[in-house]
Amino acid sequence: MANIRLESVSKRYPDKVAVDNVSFEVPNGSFFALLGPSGCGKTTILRLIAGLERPDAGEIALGARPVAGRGGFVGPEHRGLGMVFQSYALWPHMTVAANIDFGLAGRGLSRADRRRRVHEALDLVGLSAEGARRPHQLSGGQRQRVALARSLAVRPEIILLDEPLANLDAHLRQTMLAEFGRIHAQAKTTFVFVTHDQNEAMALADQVAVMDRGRLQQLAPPEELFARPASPMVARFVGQGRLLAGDVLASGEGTTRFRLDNAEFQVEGRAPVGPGWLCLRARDVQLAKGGGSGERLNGRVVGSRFEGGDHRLTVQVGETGAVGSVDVLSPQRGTIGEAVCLALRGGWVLAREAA
Amino acid sequence: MANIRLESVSKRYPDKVAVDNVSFEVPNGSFFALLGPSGCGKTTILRLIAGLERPDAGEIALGARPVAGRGGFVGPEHRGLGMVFQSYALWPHMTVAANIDFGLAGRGLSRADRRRRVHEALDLVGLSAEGARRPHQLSGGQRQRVALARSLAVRPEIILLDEPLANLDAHLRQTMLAEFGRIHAQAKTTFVFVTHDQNEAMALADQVAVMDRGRLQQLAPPEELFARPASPMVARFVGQGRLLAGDVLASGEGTTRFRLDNAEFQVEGRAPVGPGWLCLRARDVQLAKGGGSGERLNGRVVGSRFEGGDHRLTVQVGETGAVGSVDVLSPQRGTIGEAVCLALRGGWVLAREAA
Amino acid sequence: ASGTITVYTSQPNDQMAAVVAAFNKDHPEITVDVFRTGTTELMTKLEAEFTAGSTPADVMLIADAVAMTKLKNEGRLYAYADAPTAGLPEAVIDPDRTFFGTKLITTGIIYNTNLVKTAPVSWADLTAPDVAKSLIMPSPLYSGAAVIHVDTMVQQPEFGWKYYETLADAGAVAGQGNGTVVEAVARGEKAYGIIIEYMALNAKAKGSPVDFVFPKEGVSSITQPVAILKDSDNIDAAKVFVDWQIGKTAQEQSVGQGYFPILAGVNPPAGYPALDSLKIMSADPAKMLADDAANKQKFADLFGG
Amino acid sequence: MADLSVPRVSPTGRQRVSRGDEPLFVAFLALVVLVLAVWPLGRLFVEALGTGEGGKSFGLMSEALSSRAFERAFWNTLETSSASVVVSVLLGLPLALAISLFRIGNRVALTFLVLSPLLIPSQIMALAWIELMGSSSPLLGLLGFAQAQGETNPLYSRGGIVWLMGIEHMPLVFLAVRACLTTLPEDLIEAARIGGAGMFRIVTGVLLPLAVPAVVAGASLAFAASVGNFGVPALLGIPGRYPMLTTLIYQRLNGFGPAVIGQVAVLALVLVSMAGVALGLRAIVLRRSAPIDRSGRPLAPFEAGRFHRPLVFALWSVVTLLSVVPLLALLGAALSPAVGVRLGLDSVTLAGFRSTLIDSATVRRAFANSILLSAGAAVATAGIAVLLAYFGTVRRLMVARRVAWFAELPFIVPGTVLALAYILVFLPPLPLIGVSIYGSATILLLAYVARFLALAIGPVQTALASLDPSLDEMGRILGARTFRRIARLIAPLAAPASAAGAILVFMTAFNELTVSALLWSSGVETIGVMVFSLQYEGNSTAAAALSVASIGFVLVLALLVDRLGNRLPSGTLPWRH
Ligand SMILES: Nc1ncnc2c1ncn2[C@@H]1O[C@H](COP(=O)(O)OP(=O)(O)OP(=O)(O)O)[C@@H](O)[C@H]1O
Ligand SMILES: Nc1ncnc2c1ncn2[C@@H]1O[C@H](COP(=O)(O)OP(=O)(O)OP(=O)(O)O)[C@@H](O)[C@H]1O
Ligand SMILES: [Mg+2]
Ligand SMILES: [Mg+2]
Repeated sequence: MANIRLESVSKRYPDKVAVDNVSFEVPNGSFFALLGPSGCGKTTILRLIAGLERPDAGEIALGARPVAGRGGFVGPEHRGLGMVFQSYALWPHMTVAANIDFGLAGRGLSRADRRRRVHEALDLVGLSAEGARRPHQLSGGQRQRVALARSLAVRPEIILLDEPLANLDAHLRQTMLAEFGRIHAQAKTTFVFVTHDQNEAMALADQVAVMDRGRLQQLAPPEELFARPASPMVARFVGQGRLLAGDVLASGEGTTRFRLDNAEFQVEGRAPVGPGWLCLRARDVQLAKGGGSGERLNGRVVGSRFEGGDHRLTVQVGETGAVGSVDVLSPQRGTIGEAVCLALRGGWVLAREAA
Repeated sequence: MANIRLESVSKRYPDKVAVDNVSFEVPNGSFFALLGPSGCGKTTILRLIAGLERPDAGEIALGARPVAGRGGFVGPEHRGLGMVFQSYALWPHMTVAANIDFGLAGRGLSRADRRRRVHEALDLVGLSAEGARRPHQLSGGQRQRVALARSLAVRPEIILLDEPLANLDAHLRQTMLAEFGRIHAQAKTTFVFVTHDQNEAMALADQVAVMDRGRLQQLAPPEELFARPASPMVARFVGQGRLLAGDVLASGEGTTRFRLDNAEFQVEGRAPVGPGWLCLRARDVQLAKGGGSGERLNGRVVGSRFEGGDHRLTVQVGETGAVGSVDVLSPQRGTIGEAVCLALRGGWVLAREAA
Repeated sequence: ASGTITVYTSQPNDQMAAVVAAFNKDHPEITVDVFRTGTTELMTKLEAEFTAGSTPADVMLIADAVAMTKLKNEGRLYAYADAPTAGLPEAVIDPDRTFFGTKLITTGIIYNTNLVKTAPVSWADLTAPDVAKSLIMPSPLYSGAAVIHVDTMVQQPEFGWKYYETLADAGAVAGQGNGTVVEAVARGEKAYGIIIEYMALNAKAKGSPVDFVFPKEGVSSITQPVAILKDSDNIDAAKVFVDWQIGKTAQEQSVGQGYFPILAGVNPPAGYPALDSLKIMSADPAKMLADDAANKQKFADLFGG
Repeated sequence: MADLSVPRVSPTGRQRVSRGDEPLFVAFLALVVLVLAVWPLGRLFVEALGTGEGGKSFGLMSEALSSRAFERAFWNTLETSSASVVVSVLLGLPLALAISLFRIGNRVALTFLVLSPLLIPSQIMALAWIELMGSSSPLLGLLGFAQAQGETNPLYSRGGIVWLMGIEHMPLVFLAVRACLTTLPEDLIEAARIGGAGMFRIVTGVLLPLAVPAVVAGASLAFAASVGNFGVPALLGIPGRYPMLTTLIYQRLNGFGPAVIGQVAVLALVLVSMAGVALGLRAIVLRRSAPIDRSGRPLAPFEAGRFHRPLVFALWSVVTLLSVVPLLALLGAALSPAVGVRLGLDSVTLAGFRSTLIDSATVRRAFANSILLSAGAAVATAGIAVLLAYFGTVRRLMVARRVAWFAELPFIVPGTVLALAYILVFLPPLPLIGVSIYGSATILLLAYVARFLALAIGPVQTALASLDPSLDEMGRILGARTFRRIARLIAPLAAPASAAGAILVFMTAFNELTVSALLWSSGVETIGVMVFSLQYEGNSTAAAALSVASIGFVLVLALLVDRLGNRLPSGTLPWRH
């Protein structure tokens, strides 16, 4: 019953349009991620859903109930949501346990039930020992976990999470993600989830909405987003894609013939004949022995960096740098300036507005 | 001249030992990462270096100058450092530009110079348009960037950064990391860098100090940390390593014979004969077609999650779960319960205290 | 004589300003600085100044002869033997010539003309329960004039402390100074008050619904003495001021301000009874001084203030 | 950072000393407080230790403390002051909450009226209430509660004293709470709303607890002010035969004689220890208050929705009762030809105004003096308060906390006592300089600063106690010296609180009576003294006219400052958002 619907919602600040005519629907019990660069309006959308901001235009509905727009406005206290603030917003005068307990009061729970729930929530985030402390006595990540526990404890139908894992280490992040999954599976809670971290979004979400400068760029399941980005922005943002400028020579049936720096390739994509981008992730290319032609690219190493046990080399394609550069993984550290040859294993072609 | 030296430094809070007898040295002009789970004492160490806390025991020196310990105490205003706080600590009553300018005053810079530097710093973090705003008008990530710009603008010899990138998206993160690298290379600034994100630490640091519960666990360059973790904690924390319990049968010359769930392997490691851990990262294993023996492991898929274009399957090794589980990457989504066979490509053996 | 003298006084500001102006018309060479406040504060300030070493005051002009006598006994006052006292009644002059009365202020009864049908004529009328219940008086703890009045009343055989006990039992209250009394009565909050005459008559003249009675048993009288402090660093100028105060000009001016004059040959203000038709209750100054502390204590015990 | 060739900045300063210039600042503050408070009061208290009539050591003390009168006054003072603090909190806290939390019109007018009890002299306030409660009360008459003619007014009682002191000190609580609320970050409220909390729970569960330190700070000031209040006990307590310590002190002063100062000093010591307990309590609460990250969006007022009308109605009713009625009474008195004359169109006169404002050069001078002295005291106390609070609560220097404690003493003793102490030490020429400031405006200024430091320190300490320390730490990291950090970081962050303090000081000093009564001299008359003199002489029309003029004057001043409001850090002016 509690799906979320935004219709042509806009929100302006005096000197900035934070959300620009955004429409989407979050299905019931889904796991929905809002992904985008810093300042693109993710927090603002979350605040609009929560009822902490009123839209300047458009409508918002929760389930069948319009909560903002023409039909009046329902305040956050009547929307029955949970929310984790980016700033945590812990009450400094309360202990950790009291912070969590606050939302449980007035819900007809017995005292013992409340205590148990607080306890469970603390356990969940690994802070059982810190219940009696006050927020200023906690480390940054611990504070974030308290904020998380506070909103999970009330078990709302919709939980809004604003960068809930930004200050947590990989291990805790896994634990929390798993816990979200569990809650989601058990209670069919709808999760709306703001993040700038595409891995986080991809790992868990059914649907990912990619935003840029207040606009919705693409709304798709993670795999599609990854494999078939709808715009250059999405291609760049998701999976650290690199874009190479070239030309689409022929197009049809989800595949294109693409010319890049004197070489031609058959690559998946949906773009008309004309200028085009070839989007390549590190996993789409491989170092190939020896120079060559056909499905090969020549380039020069311009950067190298250790990552996840491999070295990520940045390779400038072509001689001039006009085409662009791509990343490739290599077991060895790269030498800057070294000439390399890359073999293509995948890729995605997008239309390019001629410069 | 500005290397940093900690000698047996401890810091206690009334009910907690936050830093426990930690010693290390940060060489001049190096890029030093403090890595560890939430609450392990990273921020506290940074505050000790900055002079915001006094150690309860031990000594700290910056360059040749003792700054804390027996020889008195030098306040933060005389240590000449830069710092980015985990909580940003932006001054709410000043505009973004004024926040950055504050540290530049009183350093003999001309008004024009100061303006230029503020401008450059804003440019750097992509906030040129927001100089006249106040912190509460910024998004979370934008605030973090202001904090970053503020400490970079003064160009100190040592910069302490507390989770400086936690709220930035991958793209900005790359930009900032590259900028750190550039400043570091040009000005030989010493960077000390707190993070819970091993990728961040690995990508940039010369040296990584891994902490756990106030103690220093291992201090090593990233590659060594990854390849040869000194303790099970480090193995788990770095590169999402999974540990499988088994026995070291023979050991010598950096390689061991290891028995695991009825199979025996030759694996790198430095552990005496006896109980041992086999540490495996996703990149150390591969799905192998068909069951088998020798350098193979049999298991069962217990989880699957989309990550970076691949699916990361969690596989329980053996029948009972007593041995442990490992992650493996697969191009296809895994089916829970499916039996799989894994081939080993690497790994590392550690001593295990018998349970 | 020239220079500056500082006068400590409890006389109202605007009156004092007029006095200084008139004085300067005759003696432009002398600058007069005035410090005005209630008698109690004045004496406190003086005491603190003595403790600290010295006082800037040269001349005292206060209502409370008891306080003045105390100062004299402490040796603070200058004996001005050759003061021009001709025409002054001996009763207002200190035998040691340290202070001299400057005018006569009497204390009588004020009542609210809206509330009171039959005006009281005597002190005894105030003891009627209905009257006493609605009576207010100034407290000797705040007002120098009230000190003299209470000390005088208790010396009268027909009144004594019994008189005050009766009042207190019936519900009469004490305010602070005379100002509180006229305020309370004029507003109709209290129907009767004990007060110095000029304040009541001034209020009546301005239109307040009050009237004043000189009780038939007599009135207490205050002489508003002036004195020179021994430590004064400008005794000569101070003498000029004192001379002027007890001279004709000053006396005529104070009549204009609503005071009975003290100098023979100066007529009382219009509407005031002739001075010799007034019965003034006598009181022994020495006894007043001796009993002063005890009287204040007793009053405080009765009226709480 | 495109260009790294610009010479890099090296660490500032070369000292090995940790504290840098802090000891200098603290020493300076200690000196200021020593001269302003410790030395004069200490000198006075030495008198208290003198021998009594019996010649025993501490004889004075035991004599003064063993009397029945003392015991009665002591308990009365304790009871009445505590009860009046309750009244102040019950009035000031809801007013502050309502005006801070809800979007309502006429905020400036409301705030000014709420603060006006500071400006209306006690006696005027008392008279207005006496009228209101008395036999001819128009209000009670309407309700049918009016008393029979000639009955003793119920205000002449303990209850009356409690009520009036409660009103008089309500602004202390109001301003402290308001300064705290305006800077609270909004997300704390939002989190509660998300949690489903309604207005009531938000107020009781989040706002009130967060405001507790401010309430305690305001209440402890109100307590100290009540304990040392002379005006109300004198006006109501004397006719009501209800002695308090301050009136007892006055009685003792009246005894006049060498031992008087000692006796008074003993009683003053008692007052100091009473208020000292309250201040100690406050210190404990402050120490427990948690730092608040205020970098988020500050609290914006809510729409009250369907409660808007009742709220506005309630607010204006309270303010009318507390401020408008007394003001009208005052205005009525100022316009009538003489006390007790029924005011009608035909009897209205501006004579009172003419005689005080136009005819008297002294009054005009008193205006100028009062403005300069109060403004000077307001600025000086706010400055000292910021310094003391910074070193005490942010830097946590023990010495600074001690110094702050001493700085509050002059507020607790009755004004007369402070003035006595000042005469004792400042009459002789000052050491080193050889000049005496006695009889000049300087001594009044010093006395005002000393007397009202407590008013300024309280709110600032509360604000800084909840300041996120990293804001100052960041300044230190960037190498900013103490002075610069205070000027650029701490002072603006504490601006709402220090402005609240400065406003309190200005308004209170403008009407100050008891200290000025002994310390003014010709040429440096003050408004408070003038009003009181006029009243004392029975010229209450003129007194009222002067009061009205001074209130009008402060109002104009407030409006002028409001014009500057845009340039001040947000939340500085208590009537703005
Ligand atoms: N003021 C304090 N009082 C008591 N305990 C504290 C205080 N500050 C920190 N701690 C505790 O000290 C430990 C170390 O804190 P620290 O802030 O250094 O952690 P951290 O490694 O930075 O963690 P995170 O990644 O979560 O920020 C934590 O367990 C924390 O709860
Ligand atoms: N109160 C405000 N006044 C003016 N502009 C604002 C205000 N709050 C936010 N903005 C602007 O609106 C834009 C969107 O802000 P929002 O907080 O939604 O970003 P975000 O996507 O959550 O970013 P981040 O990942 O950095 O938190 C930003 O550019 C921000 O500067
Ligand atoms: Mg955000
Ligand atoms: Mg931390």
